[in-house]
Amino acid sequence: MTQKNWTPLDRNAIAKRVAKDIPEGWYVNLGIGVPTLVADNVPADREVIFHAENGILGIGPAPEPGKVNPWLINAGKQYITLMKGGSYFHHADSFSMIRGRHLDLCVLGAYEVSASGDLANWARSSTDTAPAVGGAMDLAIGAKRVWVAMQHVTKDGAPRLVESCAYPLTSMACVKRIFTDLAVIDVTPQGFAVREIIDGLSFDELQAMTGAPLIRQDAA
Amino acid sequence: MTQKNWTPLDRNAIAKRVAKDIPEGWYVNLGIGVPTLVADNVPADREVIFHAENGILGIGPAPEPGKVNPWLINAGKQYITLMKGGSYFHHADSFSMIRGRHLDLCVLGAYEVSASGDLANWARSSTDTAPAVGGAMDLAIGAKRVWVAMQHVTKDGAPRLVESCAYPLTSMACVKRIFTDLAVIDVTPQGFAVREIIDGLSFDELQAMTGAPLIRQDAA
Amino acid sequence: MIDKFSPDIAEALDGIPDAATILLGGFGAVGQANLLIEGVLETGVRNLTIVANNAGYGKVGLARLLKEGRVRKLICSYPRIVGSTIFEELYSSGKLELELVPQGTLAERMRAAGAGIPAFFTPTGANTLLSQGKEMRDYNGLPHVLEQALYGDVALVEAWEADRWGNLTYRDAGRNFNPVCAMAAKLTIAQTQHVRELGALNPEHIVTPGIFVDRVVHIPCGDPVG
Amino acid sequence: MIDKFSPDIAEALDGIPDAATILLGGFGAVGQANLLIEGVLETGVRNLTIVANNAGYGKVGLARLLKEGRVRKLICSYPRIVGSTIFEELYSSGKLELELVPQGTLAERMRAAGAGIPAFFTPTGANTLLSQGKEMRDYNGLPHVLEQALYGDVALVEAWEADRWGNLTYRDAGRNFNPVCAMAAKLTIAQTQHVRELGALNPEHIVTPGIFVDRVVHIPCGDPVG
Repeated sequence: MTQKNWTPLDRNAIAKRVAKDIPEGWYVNLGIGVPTLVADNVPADREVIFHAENGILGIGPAPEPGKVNPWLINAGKQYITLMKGGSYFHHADSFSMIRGRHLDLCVLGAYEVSASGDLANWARSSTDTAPAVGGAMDLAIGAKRVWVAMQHVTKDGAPRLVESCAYPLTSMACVKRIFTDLAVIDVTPQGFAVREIIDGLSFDELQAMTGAPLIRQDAA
Repeated sequence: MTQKNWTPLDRNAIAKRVAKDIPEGWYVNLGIGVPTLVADNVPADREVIFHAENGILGIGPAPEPGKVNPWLINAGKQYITLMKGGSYFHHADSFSMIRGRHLDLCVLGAYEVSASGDLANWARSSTDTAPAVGGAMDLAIGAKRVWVAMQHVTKDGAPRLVESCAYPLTSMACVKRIFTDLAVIDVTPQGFAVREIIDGLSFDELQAMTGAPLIRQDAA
Repeated sequence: MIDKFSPDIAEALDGIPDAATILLGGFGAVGQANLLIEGVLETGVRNLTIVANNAGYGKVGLARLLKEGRVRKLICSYPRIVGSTIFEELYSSGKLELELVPQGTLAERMRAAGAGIPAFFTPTGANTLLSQGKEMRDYNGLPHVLEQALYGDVALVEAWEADRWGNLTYRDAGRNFNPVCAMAAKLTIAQTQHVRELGALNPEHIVTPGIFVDRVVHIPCGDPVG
Repeated sequence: MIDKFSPDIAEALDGIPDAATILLGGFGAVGQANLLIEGVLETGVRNLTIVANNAGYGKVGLARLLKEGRVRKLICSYPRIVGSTIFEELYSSGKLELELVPQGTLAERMRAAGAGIPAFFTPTGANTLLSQGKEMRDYNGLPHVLEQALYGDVALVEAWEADRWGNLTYRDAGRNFNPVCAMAAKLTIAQTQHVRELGALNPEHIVTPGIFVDRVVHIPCGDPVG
């Protein structure tokens, strides 16, 4: 085996890379896992308003130890804080914001994304023993943009960017951009278009770890 | 012409008679006209919670002169007050209360009511020059009970209680009780059933002023 | 720093095109964004579709837009109120198209637009003149009408308080259609009586979160008139 | 005098029949009416259909109802959370029917029930396993699913404050599904942390007006647990 000239991004680095692309003023919902880490990676001088399904706009940083408010959790059931300007509302209003296309962005994790932007992130099979969907389908169809943050391949090395999803779909043709530990890839009408590759990894090496054709695209 | 032995109720007396039948604790919407007068005729020791379409529960008495709050009007655009325990909400929530069958009662005016409880109270013809419907159709279909308060006959002496309405319908089969200047009449599966007649007026005289058969019914 | 405040009415209204659908908050004289509405007049746009409960109140706001012939179509529940002579003249002379909608259906159609619900069944208006030509279906043993979401290009609302994120509160009966209009339009513009520092509004008491509001202009116009 | 307060949990829960559909507020451990839910256990009712976002949290409330075998069917968006082993055992052994509903559709179906809307079209879940067998229709160029209102016989909600008219406020993320459940059930029962005199709650700040609430019981149980 040849020596690798590259190191995949860790979870926080993926989140940091996502945060870089979020402009001031966007309303953003973050899914569980790597997406949740995005909030802490937005520069302090850039106001981004984070939304939680359970009726919160304006999520602030995690509470300091000993200063937890047990009434204030996000959709991942983690303790959070509220920024100045934040607000509370009920679940039907919260999902009106989601379904009504008021969120500029939702960042989700995924099992698989297809070359046409189909998202599979809620069930591992159609006979899942105890499935759970939560707000994933609402977010996938409702946000103005869906970005995915995930590992490029499975633990077994199988690609997660595929021609068509094997897992049950969350929503069709919804993903616009994918941030992995190896690359940033746009979903275009022509398929997966590579925006960035991590240092030391070649296009062909990335292609080899991807289950559908990649299109070369200059970052410019 | 024989001498009349009876005097029709005036508008306030009709309203007072309606109020008598409203028990404590009901949520009630009052239409424009005679129905609006019902509120002031509920005994002071009986708590009834009045609703207005424009987002108010707990309407109190009319404001004293010089104490008008110009931000506080009812659906008839009259200045009102708010009782302790009152609340404000937006129009979609207000009509959720109406359409969702949360109101115990709505008292409306009418042009006509049919023997099957059809209500006509929003337009005088299908080619009305400038029609206005407001919340009438929502209230008629939504309240748990619809009562009508109106004059028994038109200014020309034509009956308003009829076999079937000539005017455009507001809603079908919704009216349960009618309070007129002459009588209190229930709409039953068999048709109009007389509960009360004003003093001095006979059943046959009432029937002569009514456009559909009346059924005798003891108040007991 | 997010700052949704516009320095003046003209800037707040910038970009409204001809033939736009504009949703207006307000019920009677209360909670109407009259100065924004009159600002629309000054932008010169024409051929508007206006969604509002009443056809203007008194001689201000929508009444002026109607009088100046800027409105092609009115979607409305109760156009005929005392003093709405401008509406009646235009309507009877065929210069104004009217879509009459039951008040609760009007509110729900806008709420549906804001909530991403393109259509819903309602019992209101079933088997009446106002359901003619519409799809019907029985639920719970009663006829229901399929009604469509009502989307706005622009919403003009009046708030009591606002902060720079666009969070809004209302006063008394001034709430009415305002929060519903705010959520249903692509571009929501609020005139507010009072400006508050970010964080001064209690997060439990904000009625319209700023996500539904694009621009705010401070217009301390005082009590309702009309 | 209207007084919706019940002296104790047993009286507040009086009359819930077997096979009732019960809507539960709460999200995670926050805003769950745990003591009312455990009171349901003590009434002895069985064969329940429970509507809740999660399949119980920790070992309290719904988790106990499930463990005691009182629940026939669960309508739920996210049953599988840390510690929900009771659910997984029951479900995998076929002792519990599950209707999995996207979270926003769950909220909207209850809101629709409370608002008198028997059915609505939503884009959520279209062309997925969760839309199988449902009526579909295109709007705005996208497939939509026809979803039905979700009515409750009973709703159990947790409030922060309540007055004798049943007006409610909530605290922070404790609002969640509670106002939606309250409006969707024939019999809505609230447990409240605090009791307020009539008139002490600001009419602008009441979140659930008393029209949606039938009974209230004072349970100052403190911070969320579970």
